[in-house]
Amino acid sequence: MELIIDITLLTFLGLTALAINRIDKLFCVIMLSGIYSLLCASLFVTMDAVDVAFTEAAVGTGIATVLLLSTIGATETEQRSAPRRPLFALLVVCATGAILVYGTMDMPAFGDPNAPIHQHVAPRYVQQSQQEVGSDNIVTSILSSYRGFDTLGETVVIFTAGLSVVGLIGFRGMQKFGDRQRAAGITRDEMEQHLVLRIVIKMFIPLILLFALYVQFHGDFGPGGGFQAGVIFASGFIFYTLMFGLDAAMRVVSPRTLSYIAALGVLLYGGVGIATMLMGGNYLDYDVLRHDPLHGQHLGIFLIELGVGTTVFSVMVLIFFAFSSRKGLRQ
Amino acid sequence: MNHLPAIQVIIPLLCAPLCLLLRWRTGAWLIATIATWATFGVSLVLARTVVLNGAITYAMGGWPAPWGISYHVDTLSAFLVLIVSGVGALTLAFAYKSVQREIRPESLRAFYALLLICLAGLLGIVLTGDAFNIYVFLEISSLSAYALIGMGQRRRALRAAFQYLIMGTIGATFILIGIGLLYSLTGTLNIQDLAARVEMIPASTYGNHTLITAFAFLTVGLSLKLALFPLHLWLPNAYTYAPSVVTIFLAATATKVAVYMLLRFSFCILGQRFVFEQLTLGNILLLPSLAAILVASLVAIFQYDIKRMLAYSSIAQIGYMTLGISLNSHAGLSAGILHMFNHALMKGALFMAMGAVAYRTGSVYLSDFRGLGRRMPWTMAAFVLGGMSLMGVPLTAGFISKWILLQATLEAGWWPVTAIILLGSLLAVIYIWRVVETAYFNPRHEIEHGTEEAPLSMLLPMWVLVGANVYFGIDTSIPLQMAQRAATILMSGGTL
Amino acid sequence: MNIGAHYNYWVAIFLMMTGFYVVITHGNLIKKLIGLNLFTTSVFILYISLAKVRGGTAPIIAPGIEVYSNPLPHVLILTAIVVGVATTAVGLALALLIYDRYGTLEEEEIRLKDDSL
Amino acid sequence: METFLAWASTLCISIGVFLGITGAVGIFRLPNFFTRLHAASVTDSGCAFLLLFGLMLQSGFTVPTIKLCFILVFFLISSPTAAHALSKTALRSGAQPTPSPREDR
Repeated sequence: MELIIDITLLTFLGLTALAINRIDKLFCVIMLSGIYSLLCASLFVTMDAVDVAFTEAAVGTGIATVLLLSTIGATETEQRSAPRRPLFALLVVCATGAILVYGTMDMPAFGDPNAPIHQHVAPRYVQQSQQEVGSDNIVTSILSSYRGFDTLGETVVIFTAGLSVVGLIGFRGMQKFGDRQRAAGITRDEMEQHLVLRIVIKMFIPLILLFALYVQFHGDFGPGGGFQAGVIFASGFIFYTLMFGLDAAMRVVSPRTLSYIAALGVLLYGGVGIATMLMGGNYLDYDVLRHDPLHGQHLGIFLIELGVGTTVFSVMVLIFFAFSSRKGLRQ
Repeated sequence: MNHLPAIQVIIPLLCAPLCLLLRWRTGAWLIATIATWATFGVSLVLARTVVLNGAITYAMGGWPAPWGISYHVDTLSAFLVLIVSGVGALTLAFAYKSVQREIRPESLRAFYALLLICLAGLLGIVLTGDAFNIYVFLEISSLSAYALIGMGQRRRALRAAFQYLIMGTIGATFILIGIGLLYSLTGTLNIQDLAARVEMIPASTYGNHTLITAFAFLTVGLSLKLALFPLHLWLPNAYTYAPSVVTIFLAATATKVAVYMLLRFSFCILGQRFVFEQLTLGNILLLPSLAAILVASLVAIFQYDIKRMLAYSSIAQIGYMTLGISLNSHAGLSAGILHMFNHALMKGALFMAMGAVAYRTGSVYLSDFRGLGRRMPWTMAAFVLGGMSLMGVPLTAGFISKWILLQATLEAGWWPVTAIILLGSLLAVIYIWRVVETAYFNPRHEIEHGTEEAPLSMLLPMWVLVGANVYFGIDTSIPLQMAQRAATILMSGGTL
Repeated sequence: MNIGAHYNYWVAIFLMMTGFYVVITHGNLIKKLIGLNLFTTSVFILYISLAKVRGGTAPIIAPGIEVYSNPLPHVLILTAIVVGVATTAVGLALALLIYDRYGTLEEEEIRLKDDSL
Repeated sequence: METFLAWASTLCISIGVFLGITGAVGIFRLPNFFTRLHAASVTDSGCAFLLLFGLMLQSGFTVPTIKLCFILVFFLISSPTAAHALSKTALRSGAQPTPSPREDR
């Protein structure tokens, strides 16, 4: 049964990828890439990677698609050039692919429980993480404790993306009210036109935010955590912006505030590390935060997940603001 | 407990958000400068500790090595950290005036924050003892580099940044594939653990297919990142159109860190025997390196944008480094590693001179250099000395590494290669001379307004680097010993 | 060596190469970024395939379950996904600015505009 | 009771899958935007509803059922809204609700 689902999903993925290559209309391509991510997420679920699936769905299908759409909204919607040097590229690609296939020859079979990858490091996580870190979700334990430093890096990557977008684009286009309103494609006339949409969105936004909080604080027990929560929280704001205009959204939270929140999130994460250092442990060693190591781990994970969540949320909204302010300039 | 390795990365990493929190723009520069100098200070202490007491291992989060991420600092990493943070500190000192002119005021804080993050990323790559952590910090440094390059004034900067983003991400993804394959073979990500387990992999007569593929992907991905000859296309544009300060910083550090990763992966994980005897990395690297030295130097001669000329010269210099690696001998490796240090010194000085010229004249075309020898005597003198180091004139730092490299090639009995190195130096003489000739012997036709020397805040860091070029050309003991010790460690598989 | 045991990897490789092909051949900057996304996402499939254990379940500890899939690749890929979206965001910001300054998103036209100066 | 629930759930899921396929075929075969939207909404409402209901029958009174309920409510609100927004925008940007002679096959 699982095999059939697997093969169907893989076939769909292949077809979607080929379609992305063929189609010239960027809108369609973006939609297809969203579908591709969703299919990937489903595939990840069949392969037991629920956390990854959750993130891929939130990021690939949600945020990436929104960003891509707001970019083509401010630029062009059609690709005008034919593929260049297709034969040469085909040669390169086939060679690379052939090397990779050659590389899989000595790999253990798919799902083989005796493969070296499942033997050395992983068993400790599976068997002892609950005693050592105290979280049911092993992925959360590894993410925030065993490999917490990677996650700090990840948070910095997101922060860097936010900084880059702000540094490159800036908010020069957000000065005038009319620009901002047009930026989100809203005129007063349209606001009245989309009454149903507005009411439904008003209804949904609190639920979305609530769900984000659930994901944030439930990461210890089920799939989810700071990153996914931040993305979902941001999507609530993006919803609001789309419907009520950039201006209204910026009155709720200004870009400056957002950049402060993002910086504070990173500082919170890094600060936890410094605190552990001052209290006599290694960097990000949560054991020392409290008398009982397990409580310490719990507190540490709570704090860093909070840092990740706030940074991701504010950077995502910030990037969206910057992109849609661009659209206002263009019109 | 010795927290130095963690502190080294944490300082720039956490000062970056601080830059953003301030409303005072000069404050951002101040924080960045203090942070980089603190980083440099820490790196000095770290290098001293490592040289005196041997390698340091630091477990992040208190989790022991294969389960958690651990930092592992040996002489090679300490040496690279010294280069990166030293250049970073001098760049920030140089930056204030230049950035004020070249970057939009509202982006200033983001600019400094990104610069700090880029520095932290590069340091993280060098210090970490975990293969996947390398990927994460590689992306931190690359992502900030794309944005920094894109902040250049001319619109071509955007194009260059985008091109770099595409090629850099392809390279990083190749590296990700390579790391994944290694992980699938061994079940671990820690570098030392990986090395021990790679050795135990049972191999058929042709070696393990997966391991060979992992090696291929890592090498191609890293070659993209270090701009090895046929994969160098992103580099000239990126260095030419980036803001002066960014060019100084990236030219002196980024490619060296990529070379470091190549060394780490091939010597400390895959093992010298596998990489050089079975897969002949030496021969694979030799041809691109020689091609880089010759072709890139030739192309440099015909450039009119001097920043672009120096960028091509960088590609040639990277060729010297990879040539040193391809020799697969202790002397060759020491030469390659020492050249990383010396190249950082000379390219730092040369690009700082470019920054100063751009500050005064607005562009760095060859025609702008007319009469500059008299108008900006100190800057041009720095350029001449840096250029001499680049050519490898005796009593400059560049001479030492080239000399050792020559000896290494002679030792290996590669006469034609020796000839090509000498030819490369000759070509360097030609392209540096073009600038010198224009600056000193080609007076401007307009009335001269006396000197328009660059401000002291720019001259000082520039001359520190020039001084280092001369000093380390005369007293070579410190870098040479460190490079030799690093080479010894690499030849023994990173176990010392 | 048996075909059924590796099909998952091979499809992932096929997807990767499709993405790689899109990046190399297409001149439209946005299409290039989408191709890049395709490429990296397919690498994620490769990693997650490596993590699967036959008969295992999602790595969330529950009573009565003995076999879990390997959680470590999941963690790595979570990080990689974030890196991917960050790269896309920076790439799109650059594309937006390129459109501002050049008036086009086609690589060839951008090159012509620069060369004509 | 058990077997009845199992059968009922199988029935619901089968009809749901059938509706899903119908919707997909409809999107390809129907002539213009509005008719296609209609086909899509068959998938959105009928198919999704029946699938979720079938799953609920299988899981009984447990936490997953509550989660499925939430999803169902979400679907019941969001998909008509999306269809509404789409059709309104299409109408405003000039699509004709009746098939034009050219499109009429």
